Amino acid sequence: MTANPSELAERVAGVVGSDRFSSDNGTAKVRVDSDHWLEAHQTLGAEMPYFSWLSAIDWATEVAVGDPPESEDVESRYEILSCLGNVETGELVVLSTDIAKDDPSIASLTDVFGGANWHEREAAEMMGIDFVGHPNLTHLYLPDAFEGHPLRKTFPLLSRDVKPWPGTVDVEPMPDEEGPSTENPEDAG
Amino acid sequence: MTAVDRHRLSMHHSEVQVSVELQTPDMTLNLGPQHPSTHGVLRLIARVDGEVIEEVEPVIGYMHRGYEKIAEVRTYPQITALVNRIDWVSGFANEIPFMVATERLMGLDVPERAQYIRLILTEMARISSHLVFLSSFPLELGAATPLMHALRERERVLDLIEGVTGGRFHPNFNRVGGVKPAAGAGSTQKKVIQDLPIEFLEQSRQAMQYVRDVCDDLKDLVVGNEIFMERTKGIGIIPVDKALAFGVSGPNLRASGVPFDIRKTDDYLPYSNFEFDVATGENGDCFDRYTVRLEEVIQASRIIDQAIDSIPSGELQAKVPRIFKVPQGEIYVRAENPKGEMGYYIVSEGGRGPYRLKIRSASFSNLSVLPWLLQGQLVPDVIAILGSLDFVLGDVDR
Amino acid sequence: MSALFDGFWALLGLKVLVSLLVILNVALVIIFAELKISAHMQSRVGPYFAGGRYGWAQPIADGIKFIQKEDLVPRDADRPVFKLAPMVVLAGTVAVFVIVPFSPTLVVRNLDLGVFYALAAGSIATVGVLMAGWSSANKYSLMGGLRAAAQLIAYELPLVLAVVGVVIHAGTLSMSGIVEAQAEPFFHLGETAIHLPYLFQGQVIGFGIFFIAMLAELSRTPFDMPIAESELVMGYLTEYSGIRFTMFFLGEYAGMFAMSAIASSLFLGGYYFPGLDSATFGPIVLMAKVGLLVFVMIWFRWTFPRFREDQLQSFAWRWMVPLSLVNIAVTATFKVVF
Amino acid sequence: MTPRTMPGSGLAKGLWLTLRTLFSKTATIHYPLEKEVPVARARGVIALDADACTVCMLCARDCPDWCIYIEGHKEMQPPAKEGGRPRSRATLDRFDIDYALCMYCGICVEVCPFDALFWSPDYEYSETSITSLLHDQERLGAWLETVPDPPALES
Repeated sequence: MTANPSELAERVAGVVGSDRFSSDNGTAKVRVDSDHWLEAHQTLGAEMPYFSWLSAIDWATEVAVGDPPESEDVESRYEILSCLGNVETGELVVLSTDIAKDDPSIASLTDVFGGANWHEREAAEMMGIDFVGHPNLTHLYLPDAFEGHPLRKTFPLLSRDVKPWPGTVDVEPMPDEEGPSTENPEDAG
Repeated sequence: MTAVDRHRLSMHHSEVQVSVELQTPDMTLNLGPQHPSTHGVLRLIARVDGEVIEEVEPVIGYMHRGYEKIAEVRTYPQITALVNRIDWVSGFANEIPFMVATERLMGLDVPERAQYIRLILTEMARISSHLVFLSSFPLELGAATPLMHALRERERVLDLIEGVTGGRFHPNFNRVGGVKPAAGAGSTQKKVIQDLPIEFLEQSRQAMQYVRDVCDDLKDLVVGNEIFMERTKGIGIIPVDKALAFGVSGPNLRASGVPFDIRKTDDYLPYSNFEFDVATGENGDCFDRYTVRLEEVIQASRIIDQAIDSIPSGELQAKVPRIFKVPQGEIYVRAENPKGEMGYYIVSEGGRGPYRLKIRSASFSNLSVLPWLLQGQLVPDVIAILGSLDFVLGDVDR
Repeated sequence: MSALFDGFWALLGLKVLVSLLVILNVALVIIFAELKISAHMQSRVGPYFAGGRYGWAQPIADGIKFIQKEDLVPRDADRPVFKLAPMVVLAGTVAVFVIVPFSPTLVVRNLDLGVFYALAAGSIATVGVLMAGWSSANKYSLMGGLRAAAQLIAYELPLVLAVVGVVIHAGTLSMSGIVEAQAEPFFHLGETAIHLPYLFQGQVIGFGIFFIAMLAELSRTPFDMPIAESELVMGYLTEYSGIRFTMFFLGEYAGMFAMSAIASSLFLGGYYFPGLDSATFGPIVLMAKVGLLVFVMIWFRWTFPRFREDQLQSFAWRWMVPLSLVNIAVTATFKVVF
Repeated sequence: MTPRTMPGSGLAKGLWLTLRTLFSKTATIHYPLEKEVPVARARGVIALDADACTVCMLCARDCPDWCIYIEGHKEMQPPAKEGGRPRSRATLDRFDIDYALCMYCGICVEVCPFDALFWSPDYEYSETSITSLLHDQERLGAWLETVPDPPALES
């Protein structure tokens, strides 16, 4: 059985030299500085050699698609996440760091984990993050000529623009009672 | 050291001289995206010297459907219908980690019967996925008959899955809080609670026997076959450290000798109630990757037999409103899918749909080891190695 | 007209026409057998509707379909060679039948060097395969063609060496002579004369080697690397379509027929079966033996995976060639001693 | 490790298996001649009970693919009781499902609050033209008779 996530988070935070950690919902998450991103992985790699995944989140207050974050004080940034594990103990920890939107670059992990290669290429094309030191930061999924970074919150989802939402073609509300909403739940949240 | 150098070092002195004299320009061989052995639309750009691969660059993305983006404009129930299309060979298993993650974010307790049904169907999905592998891998090596034998029995398993969920490949049977509830609020008898259909348990027991029988057949037809051994033993060895660094998981990792099974380490479904062995290999070659999966099918049928015996009765659904919002929070839940570790990192900002959904699919990481693994291999071995990794392009591209 | 019919050329024409018809029809039957047997080995039924019952007309329907297809020639292909290749394959295969004795009298030409001729003519088909692979201007075709060539070189040798044992036994290179030699009683058990084909006269190893080499020559599983659809798409056939593909296809199955007929004649007694009149039942007996060998070939194909090219080579040079040499030595010793 | 066996025994086992299968019963179902009966829950095609539909649009709105097209209008109906107020009732003008887009998830059937949509296991409606896959109200209604009765359950 997996170790207690809060203890795990605390221990890993000690290993990588960070004091910001959480274990909400059973997911051990340790925040590190972006300057120490590579170093943290090198240190932790000895204990947790299993590289599960790497990805990014675009934190934005204004979004072109989907719901904006509920909390209003969200700081506009990219959050890079990586997930390391130990296959003997079954432990799993998510490392995370923030990078600024005007300079989205961070050290590449390809030298530490070979598997980071594709994950970073994916994050680079989807979020527009520059992984410094990556040997081949080209498009992984998208055609070479594709412009833009689809997973950024500013990137509109075209399929939702070209076809009207069927809910808008609606009957009038019944008299004396509230008719079905004509409001798109995806717009309103 | 390039692949050529490595290859040359492994040769005898006289051979080196011959190869130097016969130095020929390298040829670029394009395997795919339309090629019989790429399981869909994988493309390998290989630089070959004769039939020896010097360098290979996999090109993926021909099946990129942008699920992570689409998920941002979908509600949780709608995403359920999407995720079982990621790895379509084991559609049901894809739903589980997503459901568990959502339920944990909402703090729901799933009734035990629903968990058992989930577990039984997940293992059935594993059997059906592994049977596809067990049958199609010999096909890559030129033996067509195991395919039909295994698919014949897989059909029984799919029929059972369809009998419960209504879908052979895309069950869409899990709901947040349990399994498919009474549909709608109406009173018509035609929409009833989707519990297991009658005789399902008995039929499952029979099907498991057939599955074990076909595994015996496959042992005779494939595993024991000297030509098959010749083609797979010592081919495409993934050492443990490489496997871990590339995030190789599931049977591919276990074939390298690591007894890592998320069913044993995590508690996303009540696997701890059942007795089963984690199959491991010794050498991490194609042969081990085959036998590990063969053993996993047998173990899965064991789990199903035990679950059938001990399935509790009771509710199928926790109380969940029809339209619900998921509380703010972040969670990563992974599950042992037939292909390996499948996980979802859900970032919820309190909406009806996730703010960000990261899909960690097994095939993507398993495939990322290819450029390293294929260096210096022969073209026929490339096909064998590709096949032995058991990937689904939908699971790679998402 | 009558002068024409009396003439040598007319007779030759008639012989060619009849042989072609027989050979191609047998090839169709083998194709159908393969469809059906492979299906039932996989719990399928195979062709079912064509022709009304059991799908017997499936190969004919396939043939008609292929003929209707466009005959595509790749732009960069070496056109004359590309177009010639299927004909070379088919011609090379058909040419083998010249020396196959169907009965003591029913043989196109009883050559004194029949065995030699058969082996020589049989390898023409591989030249056609190499031509196809080279001229297609396709990398997969080229690799398939090269594999076929390598395979030919590796397996022609054990094939020939395996026959030497039989030749030593029979003391002749004529096919009819070899069959007649097997019709002679091997030994007498009291009153009854025991007839044994060479297979049971100590040529088990020879037959084994011949059969394996034959599979390799015909590119049948487990030696179907030149086509290897999971690796090389369709090998040297990748760029072929329509009637030219059909010719390759027919050539493959006619080749099975031809090689099985030779193997039957050399090792299984050919048209001779104890107690049956060779003149009347000869063709039937031979076809039964051919049928048996063809069935085994189909059986192998639908049971085994394929080897890798280098494994095939090492198998040929490390096992087949030495074994066949040993076989010759042993046979020769016995021949001298007894 | 498997114990060392006689060389060729693996090949022989395989040959024996295929030979055995050659003479055993086939698993094929001759489709157009005999049909496999789909399970009662099979999600084959969606049937519409137009009378039950109240044009509430829930299905169209929850559909992940937006493949349901509904149009309706309001009709004034005579009052149910003498002297009562005339009632307004939503009437269905158009209910189309585009099966070329549908991904058979069943969300529409589930969300329908008035039991107007049902799954039928029928599957034989392939078309040669993609536009013919748009089933209109009448065609969807015709599927209704293929909807099976609820099957017995394991409890």
